[in-house]
Amino acid sequence: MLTVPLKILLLFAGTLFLLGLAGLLVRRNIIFMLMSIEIMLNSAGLVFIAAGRHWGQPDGQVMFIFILAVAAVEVSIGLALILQVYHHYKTLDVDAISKLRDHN
Amino acid sequence: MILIDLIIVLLIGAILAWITGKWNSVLPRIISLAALVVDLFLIIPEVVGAATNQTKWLVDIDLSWIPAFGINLHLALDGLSLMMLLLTFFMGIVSVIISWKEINKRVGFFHFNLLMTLTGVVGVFLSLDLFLFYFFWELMLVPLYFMIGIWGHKNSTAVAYKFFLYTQAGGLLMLISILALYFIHGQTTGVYTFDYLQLIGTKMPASVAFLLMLGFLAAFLVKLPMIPLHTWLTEVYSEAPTAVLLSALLLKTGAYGLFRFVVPLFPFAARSFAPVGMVLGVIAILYGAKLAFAQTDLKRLIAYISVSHVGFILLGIFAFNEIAYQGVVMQMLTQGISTGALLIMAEQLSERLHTRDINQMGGLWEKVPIMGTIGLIFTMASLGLPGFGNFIAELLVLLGVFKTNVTAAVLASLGLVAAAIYSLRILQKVFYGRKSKNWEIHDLSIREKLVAGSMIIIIVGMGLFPKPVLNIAKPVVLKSLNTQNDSAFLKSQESKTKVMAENTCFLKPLNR
Amino acid sequence: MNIFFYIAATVAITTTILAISRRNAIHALLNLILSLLSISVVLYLLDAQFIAALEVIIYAGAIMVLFIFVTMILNIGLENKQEKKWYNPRMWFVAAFFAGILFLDLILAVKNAQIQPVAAQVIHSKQVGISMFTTYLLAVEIAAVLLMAGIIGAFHLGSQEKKVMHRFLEKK
Amino acid sequence: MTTYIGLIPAIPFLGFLILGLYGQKMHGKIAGYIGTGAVGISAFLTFMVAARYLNGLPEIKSYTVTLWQWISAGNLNVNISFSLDALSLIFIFVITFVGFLIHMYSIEFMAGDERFSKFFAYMNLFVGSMLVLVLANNMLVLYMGWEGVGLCSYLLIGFWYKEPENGYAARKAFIFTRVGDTAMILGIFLLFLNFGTLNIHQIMQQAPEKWMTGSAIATVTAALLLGGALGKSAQLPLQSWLPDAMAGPSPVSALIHAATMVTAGVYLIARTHILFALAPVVQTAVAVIGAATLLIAGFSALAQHDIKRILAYSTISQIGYMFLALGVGAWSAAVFHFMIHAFFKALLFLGAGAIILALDEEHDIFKMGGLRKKMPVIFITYLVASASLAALPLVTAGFYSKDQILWYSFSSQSGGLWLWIAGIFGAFLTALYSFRMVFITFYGEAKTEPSMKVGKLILIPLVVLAVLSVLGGLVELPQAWGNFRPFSNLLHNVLPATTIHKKEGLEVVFELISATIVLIGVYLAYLFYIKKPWLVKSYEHSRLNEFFYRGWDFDKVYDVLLVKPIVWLAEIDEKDFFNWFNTGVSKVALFGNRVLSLTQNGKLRWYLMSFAIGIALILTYMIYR
Repeated sequence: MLTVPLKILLLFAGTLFLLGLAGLLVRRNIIFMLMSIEIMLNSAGLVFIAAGRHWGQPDGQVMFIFILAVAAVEVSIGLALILQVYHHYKTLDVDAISKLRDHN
Repeated sequence: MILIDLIIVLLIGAILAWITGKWNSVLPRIISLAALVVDLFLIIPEVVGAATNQTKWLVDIDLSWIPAFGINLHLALDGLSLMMLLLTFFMGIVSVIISWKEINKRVGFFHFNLLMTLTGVVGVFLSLDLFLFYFFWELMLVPLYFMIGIWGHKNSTAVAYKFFLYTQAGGLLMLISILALYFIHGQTTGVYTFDYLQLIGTKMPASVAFLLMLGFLAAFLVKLPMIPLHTWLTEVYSEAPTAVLLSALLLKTGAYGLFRFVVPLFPFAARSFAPVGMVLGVIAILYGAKLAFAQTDLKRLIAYISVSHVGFILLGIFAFNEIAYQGVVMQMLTQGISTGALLIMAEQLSERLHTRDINQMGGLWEKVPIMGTIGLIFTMASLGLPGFGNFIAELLVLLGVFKTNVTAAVLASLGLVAAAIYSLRILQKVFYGRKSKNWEIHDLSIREKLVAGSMIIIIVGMGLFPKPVLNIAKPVVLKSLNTQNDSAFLKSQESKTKVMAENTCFLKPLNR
Repeated sequence: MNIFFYIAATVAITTTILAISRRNAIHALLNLILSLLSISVVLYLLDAQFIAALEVIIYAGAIMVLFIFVTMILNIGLENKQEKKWYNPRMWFVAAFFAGILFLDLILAVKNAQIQPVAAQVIHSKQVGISMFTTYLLAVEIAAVLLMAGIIGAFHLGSQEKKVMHRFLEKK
Repeated sequence: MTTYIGLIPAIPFLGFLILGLYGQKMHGKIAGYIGTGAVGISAFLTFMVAARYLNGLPEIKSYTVTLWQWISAGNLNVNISFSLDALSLIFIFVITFVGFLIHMYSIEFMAGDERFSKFFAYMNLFVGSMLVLVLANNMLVLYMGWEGVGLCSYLLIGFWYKEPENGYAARKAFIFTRVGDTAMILGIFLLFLNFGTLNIHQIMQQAPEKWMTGSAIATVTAALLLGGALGKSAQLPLQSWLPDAMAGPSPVSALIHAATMVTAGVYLIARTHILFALAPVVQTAVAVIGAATLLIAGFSALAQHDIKRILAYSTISQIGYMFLALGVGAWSAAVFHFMIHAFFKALLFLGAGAIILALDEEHDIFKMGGLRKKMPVIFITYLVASASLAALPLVTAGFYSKDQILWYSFSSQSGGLWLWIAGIFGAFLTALYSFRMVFITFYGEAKTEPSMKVGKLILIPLVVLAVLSVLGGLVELPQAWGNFRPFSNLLHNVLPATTIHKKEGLEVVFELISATIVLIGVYLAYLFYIKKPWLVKSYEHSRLNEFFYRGWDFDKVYDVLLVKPIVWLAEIDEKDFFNWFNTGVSKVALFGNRVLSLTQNGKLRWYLMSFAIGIALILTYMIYR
């Protein structure tokens, strides 16, 4: 039986999340950014599990499954987009794809 | 029904002008001229009545329109609105005539807008229902916006925006005040109505009355325009086409509103505002004069002259006595004509010379003596020379103000000196001196002479025989002063605290 | 038991750091897979065996394989010059700064949080399944629709036979 | 009778209308004849009215005619109405009669000018307005005439508008007088507020009852009216416009800036003399201003080169005498001097105009010289007028009028030795400068040849005025010479007699003193400007003389004190600083737009960064709250 306090678990998940965030901020390659997002999603799921276990409720695990579904969809769409972007711009540099800019 | 006819004639004329403008460019001009002339003749019989009837409204129509909200089609004519209508139709005819050859682009639509603006103006001068009043008040704006924007000079789109934003902002503040007044009246008496006559004497705490009055003032002072809200006027004058002397008419709606609505509806608030109003008036007179002196653009110069003259209206309205009010009425009429005439002259000059810069003019008297004479006459009128209507107006205003506030009157009379300085500068720079260039320009055509001549006759006539005007205005003036006395009576009857207690309950939603 | 957790946690954090800092995409992905696997160990230790299995199968299995496929399709697996150019160490300071602030916030928040010591309970997957198909039925349906949308979207975007660009990506 | 009174100003107005509307189409000198004729009819009517008026005396002292009700607002009721009494009779006589002569002169003087008909239109308008001014029985109607003459003065000074300087001179004149007029209208307001009427007669009746002598309100009102008078009559400190006003044609200078309009101030003070009597401080100020002005202008006249500017300063100086007389309560003496001055000064201007015309626009007296033989008639008339101006004893009208003033300035109740000394010194200066002008212009060697001979229409008015300049004084002899004083007897119907508190026998002594001083002045002029010009060579070029030449630098003072600041004010804020508000609002909005759209740069990581920043901020805030 694991007796690690919930606080440690939360810190662990938070650390992972922040690492994902840092990766998102640092990398310019879209694939790496997508990976960082996966890390963040995963850490969020971890918190759900820990909390669910703490309270003895199944909802945490249910939520993890939903997160899993969302992550799967996100990755599949994201990667498809990356393919298209790469074909179109011949680059994966996210800063080069700045069509969202306001033209003034 | 004559009052409704007046509006309908203009509306039909407007629509006809637009339709016929599609295949003929002369018909719209004739149609709008005819509509205005018909209106003028419709209204003339009332003048006789105005001279004899001294108490009631000359014509009063009160039809139900949207009874659920207490909105009526309430139009009424008294001496003041009668004179304003005469001025409106006269200036309307003048602007049709002077734009006869000058406007060649989309003639039909131009005359549609012109007549629609006039419809709004006429409605404003006639309506006694605040909702209806607001409706017409806004109706004036849109066609004028098009007129400035489409037929103006190179910068006119921006100017049209500016004009619209200024007046619209003021109008919306007024709408808030109208609605607040409506609800306050409804909650105190249980009668929800927009009717002016019923709303007069609505009981409310002084602070609320003051706030509501500020809302009305915002609309009217922007229209007047009062410093510091005057900057739209200078640009409209300099960029818009000649027919914009319609906007000179619009200034009168501001003054009319002050006279008709602010003073009777909020007698005490207006009195407590009087010192500020007077200071603003004096500032307008002197600051307008100073800027007029500094301008090199002829039309901007005239705009500032008009700002300076409007100061007299403001000053007179807050003097609260009969002489000053007579002066205000007089000033509304004469200023409309003299400023209008100067604007026409400026437009004719700039059309001939292709410049409005007075530093480039000079020595024009030799080339256009008739225009010079007319310019001379109207600059003299605008500097308040006795014998012209403006003198009577300024004299009465100053005298009335002198009774209540000597300092303001003395400072305002400095405006007379200033008027001499800036007016003579026009003559000096434009007509006197050496020719700066060998201008190839022609003097006034018969059409233009006709317009100028009729304006001279009117302004001199009002200077020498102002009595009919003063007589017609007298009952109105006394009425608006009496309203104050009545409510003074009311105020003394009811203890102030009681009114306060009654009113605080419905104020809560407002305070939130 | 706790020791396993600390080992797994250390491995997870280390490999995650490596995953986000590698220039080579394949190395990074392999590190990420390691990270996910160690997280699944943690999950297992948390008595969520079913979830741990899902983590391994879907995350470390399916999703990461998808990543590797794409990386290989685009042929950016090997370390390239571009990545070096993009890889701006200065950004690390900025990111570390904000992440640090957030981490401090996190520590403080966790420290100040008052968690009632409830005896940890084991939740069986049966309970999870019941909960999913009773309480969260609607959410499951929505998730299904989302997956469907993902499939169609991926199909649509990923189909390269047509020369037609998606209208959002077309050059003006 | 009353019909005629209305017609007197109406006919010149009619002339103005006809000339103004149809003048352009008239050929030759028709416009001139119409204009002259209109004033002539007025003059004729004036004689008729005068005869009737004198006949009606002493029973009826004034006639009133009301034409129509002008303004009625509140308790302000103003009628366009005229009233005729002795004072206005004398004024309308001078205006119409001298005006008629000047019109006649102008037909020839202005011949060939392209705006011939305009000239006569303006002149007629002027005559009409001036008549309204002096006939008005109401302060507002008076003000209307007052401004009307100001307008005509403006138009006629700037008549030759092609030279910008003329326009500026006209503008200066208008603005200077307008400053005074504004003070005056405030005075009129005060009168109305205190008496509830603007009828002059009623005000004058009520004033002594309502106001104490020397009370503040009386002082303020009188001072404000005095302001108007100072501006119109070119007295200190508003005098500097008159020399520049000489830019107008000579007949204009003769009619407006010598004979009539500039004496409107004298008329106003005489008309409201009761108010001034109620305000002794102001009345003393009138005397002091008059004395100071006559000296200042006398020195300046002595320094001028331009013949018309000499006359202009001389006019200022002579009106100073009139003010001196008014200030010491010698009302009729002031009016007497006004009449005589109108004769000889109009003559001087007309003569100067004729010389200038003959010499092709030559204004500098030092370039004239020796004209005595070439223009004998002009010389004689000019000499007569100058003698009258210098008040040459016994033979000239100026002697009688000026000596009366000098005597009263010493002997009347509010007079004094200092005022007399100023006056007598002024008389000396007058003699000196007027004969300096005569000697330099008509004696010595000829420097410019006359290019033309002047015609009859110019000469007749000169001769008539010369006769009047000599004989005009006989209507009023000094008191010591027997009691032949029809002029003051006439005026005493309106104006009170001057009270004298000195021995009457002294008058002869004072006359002898002043006669001697005038003769010394003439002799000195002869000595300095014909015999021994080198005596004054160094003075002529001295700094002091230059200072006098510039009119005591009043223009410079006004320039620095008023014109420069106003122009500066106008220039710094030409664009209207309230526009800053507008442009400010739009600029702030545009700036905000630009800054915010900088953040939307399309860089995904930048957006993410801002998320992170936001989250960090919010969390930190929530934790440390």
